[in-house]
Amino acid sequence: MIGILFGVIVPYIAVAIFVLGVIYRIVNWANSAVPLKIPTTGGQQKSLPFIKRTIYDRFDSPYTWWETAGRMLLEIFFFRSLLKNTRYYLDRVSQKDARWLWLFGILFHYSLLLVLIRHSRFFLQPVPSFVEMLSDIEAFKGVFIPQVYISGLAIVAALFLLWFRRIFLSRERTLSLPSDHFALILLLAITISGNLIRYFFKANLELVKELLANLMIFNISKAAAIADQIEPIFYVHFLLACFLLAYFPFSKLMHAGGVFFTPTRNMPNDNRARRHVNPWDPEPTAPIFTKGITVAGRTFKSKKLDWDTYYEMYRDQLDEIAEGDYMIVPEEL
Amino acid sequence: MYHKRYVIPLILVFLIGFFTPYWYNAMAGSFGYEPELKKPAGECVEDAKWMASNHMLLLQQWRTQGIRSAAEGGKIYHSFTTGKEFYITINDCWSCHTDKKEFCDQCHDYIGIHPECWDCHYTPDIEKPHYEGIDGLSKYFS
Amino acid sequence: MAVEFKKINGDSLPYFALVVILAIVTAAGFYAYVLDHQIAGLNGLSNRVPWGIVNAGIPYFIGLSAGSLIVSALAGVFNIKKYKVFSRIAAYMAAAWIIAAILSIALDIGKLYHFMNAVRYFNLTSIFSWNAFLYSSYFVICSIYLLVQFEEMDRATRFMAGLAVFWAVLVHSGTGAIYSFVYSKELYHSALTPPMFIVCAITSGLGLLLANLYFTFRFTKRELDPSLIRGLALIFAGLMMILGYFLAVEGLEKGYIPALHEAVQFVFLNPGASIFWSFWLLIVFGIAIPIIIVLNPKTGYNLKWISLAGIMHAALVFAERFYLIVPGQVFPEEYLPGYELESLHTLEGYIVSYTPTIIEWAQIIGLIAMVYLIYVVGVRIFALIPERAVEEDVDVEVVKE
Amino acid sequence: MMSRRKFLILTGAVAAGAILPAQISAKTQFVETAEEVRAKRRWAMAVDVSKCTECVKELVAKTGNPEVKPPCVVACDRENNVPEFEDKRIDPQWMRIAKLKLNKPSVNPEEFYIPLLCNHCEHPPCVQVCLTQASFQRPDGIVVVDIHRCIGCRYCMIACPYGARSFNFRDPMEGLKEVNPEVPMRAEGVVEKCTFCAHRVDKAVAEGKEPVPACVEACHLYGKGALTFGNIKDPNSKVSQILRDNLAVQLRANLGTDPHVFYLKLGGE
Amino acid sequence: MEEAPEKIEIRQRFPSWKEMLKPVKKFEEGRVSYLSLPKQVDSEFFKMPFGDVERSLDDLKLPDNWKEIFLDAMKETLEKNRAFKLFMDICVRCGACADKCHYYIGTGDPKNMPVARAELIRSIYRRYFTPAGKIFGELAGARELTEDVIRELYYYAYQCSLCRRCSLFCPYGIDTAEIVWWLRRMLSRIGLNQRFSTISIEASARTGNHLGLLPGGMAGAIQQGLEELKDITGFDLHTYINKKGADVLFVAPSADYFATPHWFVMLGYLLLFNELEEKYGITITWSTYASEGGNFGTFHSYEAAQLLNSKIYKEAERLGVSFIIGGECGHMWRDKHQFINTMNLPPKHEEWKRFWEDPDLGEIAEGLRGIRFDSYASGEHGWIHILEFVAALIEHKKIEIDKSRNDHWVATYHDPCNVARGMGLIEEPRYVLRNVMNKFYEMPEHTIREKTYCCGAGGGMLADEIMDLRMRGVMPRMMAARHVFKKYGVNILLTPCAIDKAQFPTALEYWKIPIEVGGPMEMVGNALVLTAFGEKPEDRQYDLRGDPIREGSGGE
Repeated sequence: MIGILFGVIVPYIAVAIFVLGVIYRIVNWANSAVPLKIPTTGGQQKSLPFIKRTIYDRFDSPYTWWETAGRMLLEIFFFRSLLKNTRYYLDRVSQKDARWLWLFGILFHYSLLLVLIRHSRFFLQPVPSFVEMLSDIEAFKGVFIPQVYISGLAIVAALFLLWFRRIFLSRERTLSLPSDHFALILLLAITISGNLIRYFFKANLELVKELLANLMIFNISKAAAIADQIEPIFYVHFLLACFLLAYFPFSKLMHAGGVFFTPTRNMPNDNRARRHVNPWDPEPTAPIFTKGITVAGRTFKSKKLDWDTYYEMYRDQLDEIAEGDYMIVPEEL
Repeated sequence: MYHKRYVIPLILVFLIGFFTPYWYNAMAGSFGYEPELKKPAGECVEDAKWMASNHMLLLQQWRTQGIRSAAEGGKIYHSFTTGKEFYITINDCWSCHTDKKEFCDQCHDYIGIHPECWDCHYTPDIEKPHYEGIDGLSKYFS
Repeated sequence: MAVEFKKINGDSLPYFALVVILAIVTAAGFYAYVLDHQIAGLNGLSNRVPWGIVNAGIPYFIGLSAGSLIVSALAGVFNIKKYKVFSRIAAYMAAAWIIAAILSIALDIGKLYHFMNAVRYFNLTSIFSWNAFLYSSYFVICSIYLLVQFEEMDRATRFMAGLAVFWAVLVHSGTGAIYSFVYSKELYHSALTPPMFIVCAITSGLGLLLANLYFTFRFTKRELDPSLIRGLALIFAGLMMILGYFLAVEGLEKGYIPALHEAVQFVFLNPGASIFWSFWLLIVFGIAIPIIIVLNPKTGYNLKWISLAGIMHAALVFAERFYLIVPGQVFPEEYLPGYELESLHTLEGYIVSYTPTIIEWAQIIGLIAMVYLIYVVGVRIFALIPERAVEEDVDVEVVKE
Repeated sequence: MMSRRKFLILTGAVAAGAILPAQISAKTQFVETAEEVRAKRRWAMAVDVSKCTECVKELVAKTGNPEVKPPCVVACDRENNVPEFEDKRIDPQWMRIAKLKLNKPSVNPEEFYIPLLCNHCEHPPCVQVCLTQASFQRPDGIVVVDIHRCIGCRYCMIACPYGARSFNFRDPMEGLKEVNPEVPMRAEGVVEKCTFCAHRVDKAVAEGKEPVPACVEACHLYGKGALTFGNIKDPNSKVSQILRDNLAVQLRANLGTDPHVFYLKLGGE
Repeated sequence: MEEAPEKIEIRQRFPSWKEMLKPVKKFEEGRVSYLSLPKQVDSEFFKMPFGDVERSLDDLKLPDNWKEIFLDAMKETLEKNRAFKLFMDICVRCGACADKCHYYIGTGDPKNMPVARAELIRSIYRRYFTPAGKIFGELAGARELTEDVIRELYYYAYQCSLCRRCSLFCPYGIDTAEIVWWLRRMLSRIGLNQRFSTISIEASARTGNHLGLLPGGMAGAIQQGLEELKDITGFDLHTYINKKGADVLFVAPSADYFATPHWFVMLGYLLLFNELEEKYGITITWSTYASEGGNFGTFHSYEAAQLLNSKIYKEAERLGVSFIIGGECGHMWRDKHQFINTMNLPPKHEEWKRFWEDPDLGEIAEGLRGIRFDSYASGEHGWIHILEFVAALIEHKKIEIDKSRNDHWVATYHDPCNVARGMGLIEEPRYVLRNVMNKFYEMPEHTIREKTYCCGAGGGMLADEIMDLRMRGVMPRMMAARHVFKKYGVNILLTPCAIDKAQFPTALEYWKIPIEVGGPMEMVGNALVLTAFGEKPEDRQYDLRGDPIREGSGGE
């Protein structure tokens, strides 16, 4: 019974929620308009030819599609903005680098990447050689049996470091909501239980892979039979991971997808070379206020100050300027 | 939906990435593949199910005792699951598991783990002729 | 006016070119390592001479590291304010060189991925084992020392400076002991080696640092006061004399033992072997000429000449490491005194030649390039170099306090 | 089929599982402790140099090859899977023959041949210096390299006064012609040396027999019987008797390592 | 900080997350902006919803169904602006932005951290727009929308100067300015507007500029400038206003017509224009209709920004100019760079089209051939920053500069936040300054360029009633200014931003730093040799402030 429930039903539901949820979120974001081109420029714009732009400027204030893509990639793979992190001291003139957050973030995310790549051995048949190579490189092959994977330990360390930030730094403590702690605790629980399986309570990994292989081809009766044979400790890890999958699309963890959509980063700083069209005001012949805005059934309409209105209002003064042939000269004293 | 040009490929990349096992296994033609172990004859030092999960610990223990102990008592292994005693020698496992390819490699390939044991250790698959003992050396001195 | 440390801009073409060149050389070094381990016979090692120049890199880099660190700590420990301007750059170099030292161990050992065994099965009686611990802790101490400097925590800086100097002495004695405690090789066995190591470390590190400072300040177009360098150069010359003294004492002591006459002759008086050259080049170009350069009033105040002396000495200290490590292995041991022994199947009983191959040199040069890569990238990321290093500036601060 | 109850208690079995590996060793009771072994057994070898010289000279004369390998060396190589490479500089050797000549030809111009092998010192410098405790001394005195732990730093080679150790610069598999399953082959990048045929010794002890290393057996079978192996803690063993009756020389005895390969009849009868 | 005023006391508080969800009831004195009066937001030219009643923070007088209106506005915002929606969703509260905000550094108020400021509205978003917030409520960081919350939203929405410094350091580029901007828009839908910015918006909507200057007043101000220049240079200079058929339209922030450090900048403009006209025959005209470059609408809402900036392209079309030069102003350039051509249809007349097909100044005045604006080549924008323009003139040696005329100034340069982070104009001003003066020093690295600190008065924060907040917000910038003052003896702080020029004199006095404030164009004006009028480099005796030039610099 438990095997069927935890080994078959739960993962199916979790995967369904994850896939549909992520797509829903992406589509949901894509459904909102981008009214303005608002990149945050972190460097010199492309301007007159004699104004030098360094390579950093190219990525911080991109002008072309490629530079923008470069900026996004640097952001995604190296967390470049966090790398600029500094800390302000009240009692000193200078600011200091404070890149701990970047370090912990990089440590966590890259460990996670390695851990995920290593887990692909449970899904892929035959196991790709690069997966084995990566595992061998990060493990002290032959020293410990079973092999000790650095990424598996580093991810726990990084999560603890990230969590300690939230617990011990007063500013971070103020900012952190229960959901922030929850996400970290959930990840900690998954990684720690994974490490426990690895080093202390062994589970039969061959059966695990068989279970997953059967789940993939919807061979449910076989999967259920296999699921019953697997050691219970495996289900602690597996269930938590399934929960994470289901939780992912509806939490802040979705920043993984959101980072692609950030208008302040994914737009080139080429406003003067290419016009951006606001989808909900594509032909702004007149300001919206002068067309009127409707709030709670009432319409508020401002009067439009076009040249004619303006001329009517200040006719005498404008005429006086016109009399001087639109030229101002110092008054003769 | 705006920016379909970017969003749809993004969704596709996500789907392709997430469902890698499907296309990968389809390309490899290995859907539902399960390794088949050749059941060895004879009795194992530990219970088979325990061995499936824990054999690496046993082997480590086995090798440490085998190398590091000079006293014959130090070379006696007490089975964790059956309680029996075994005298440790280097090639015990091969006495029952006669085929590395059909036994060890099945699971190891399946899970993608390749321990370095056989970099040095003898396996029945090794292609070199066997040493025949001191008596066989006469050919060098005739 | 207080000393202000500032990053370099690092967006000029020469800068990027330098980074790229260093990166290529570093990569070549690591590629040489890969080749060395994949194809047998590319290095000059043998069962009789198992330690070559890659191993000599360990004491060499460690020495450069300590020399740097001690300059850095001068400001902290002895409260010499004027050297505070160099304290960050020196501590950073120290950390970079220790990485090179640890890596040269890594490149040297046969089964790199088993290195964790040294932690898991720590052997209390092995000096090498202790050194592995000392090196890694030394790196940590260097990093913390650097960190407290960045954070301008003055008391912690002084404490860490003291600790770092203490640790540097420990690390050096330890490294010297790796070789000198080997009692089975008479040319190794010596109580003078550990102290000589410390002196040699300081001179080589200091020498390279002098050149380093000169070139860094020159390329970043910042102001460097020759009188600050002059002070360091005098320390440099003094310590080189002590080093020369140590070398003389040791050589004479070895020569005094009848059993070693042959070996000593082989080492010091046999121009056919590289060992002879490594020793005498060190004495002449590595010690004598640099001392003359520094003490000669015509050249001793000139930053260019001082940095030349520094580079000469630092480069030839590598020869000293070679002279320390190789002769003991090359010259055969006497298994049974009174008998001449020749092995039928191995090289025992013969003088074995050891000539470092290009693959080994590439690894050492790659590591040096790596250190400078770390340095060049570091000055861009961290505020290491003072905006200007002028003595008056520093003095004003002393008066104020 | 797993019951619900079992699943629940297994969550509590975390503690039990954690000590699983420990349990394996905890249950192993030593019928014979290390101290007892230390008191009872110490293996040593005695070499009769005159017989050895006789044997090698005969072989050299017969084959005309000055670098001929006598039976003991061949047996050692085959028994212990010691690879053979052309290049003398990197060819691993566990046992090899050296030619000795007295410094004073006027006294004795004759050449002697002795086997060189690991001396299994009482105070082995290699064990002192090993970073990882890969080289260690068994309670019965045999010094062994645990190649699972060796990291290939070669410090032991520097420290060994007898040049007994070889480094695997190449994959030994390439230099092997035949394989002895009883002894593991070594990998590239580790150090190896003579073990006094520890596998034979252990097997013999377990069976209650007198242990004989391969070289000794071959020496008696094909050679002149110059080698004798045995337990010097046992006053009745053959080795003890020989050492009692002859003046034995240890190599580099002045270092205080107390080697346990003894050379007898050095310089003739 | 030996000389820092004693009176500033920064009280840092770190309440629990639960407390952070509770609305602040007690507002600090000197940090609350006044609410708009009916005459500002219920005027003919600027009619905002429910603007007809006079409100105070104690009595908000919200419309009956305010909750519904607010949530509707929020829903609309979520659909209309992806940035807002995304920023609601993806913040992980890492805290990287926290100490990047000058208001947080200055006040220590935890809700002034950019993340916490965004969290104020994010908690509402969670409560009403996400399932987790609906189910778990406070545990998910969600809270009910009450009148107290509205009050708090207003309080903190108007403690942000929209400088985008937080956005630079955020790993996801979350731009709190964007959130606050749209939050202010939502608040305006239930009748809550800030008085200071709506005064200017209303004036600008009515007269074309924030100060409410009528055409005659503006002409008079410029005329007075010309008179002053006559005293200084001795030449009869002139300029154009509303001139049809001019080549270029020049738009400056209206403060330049009157306010004090701004004034010298305007003199600089006038000198440059005269030299160019005399030498190359390029005519540059001012306009009374489009007399305002600044746009306080960008502090209020999308629509208000559009209302104010819609005039300029119209005027360009009417006058038939080829392109537009913009003056020294900060937020104006956020508006002119990133907003204006999206919010309006660019001009389509012939001269304009012809110029932007081949954007070479030689098309207008043969003598200027070679100065090309290819990077901005688009008939759909057409704005050039005055400093870009001057930089190009200097680079091509089209104007003669006498650097030594500025030797009595030791200058440093403050990057206005919007120009640095909303446009990327960083090197051009420096290029100009290095070329027009000898003594130019940078402030510490982390306070300049894209990392520049705000003056603490942008985004509608220049109101006098929030003086406490302003002085706290400007603190980091003042610390940096004091640093260079002590180190290099800097005596003028240059900044091409009208609001900075208004804020800094007050702030420098408050922080007791005895340096002046000015704009780069003033330095250009000082150094510019009017060769077309026959001026020699040594002729000029007085700088634009009327101080003797070579006194105390040449001799010593």
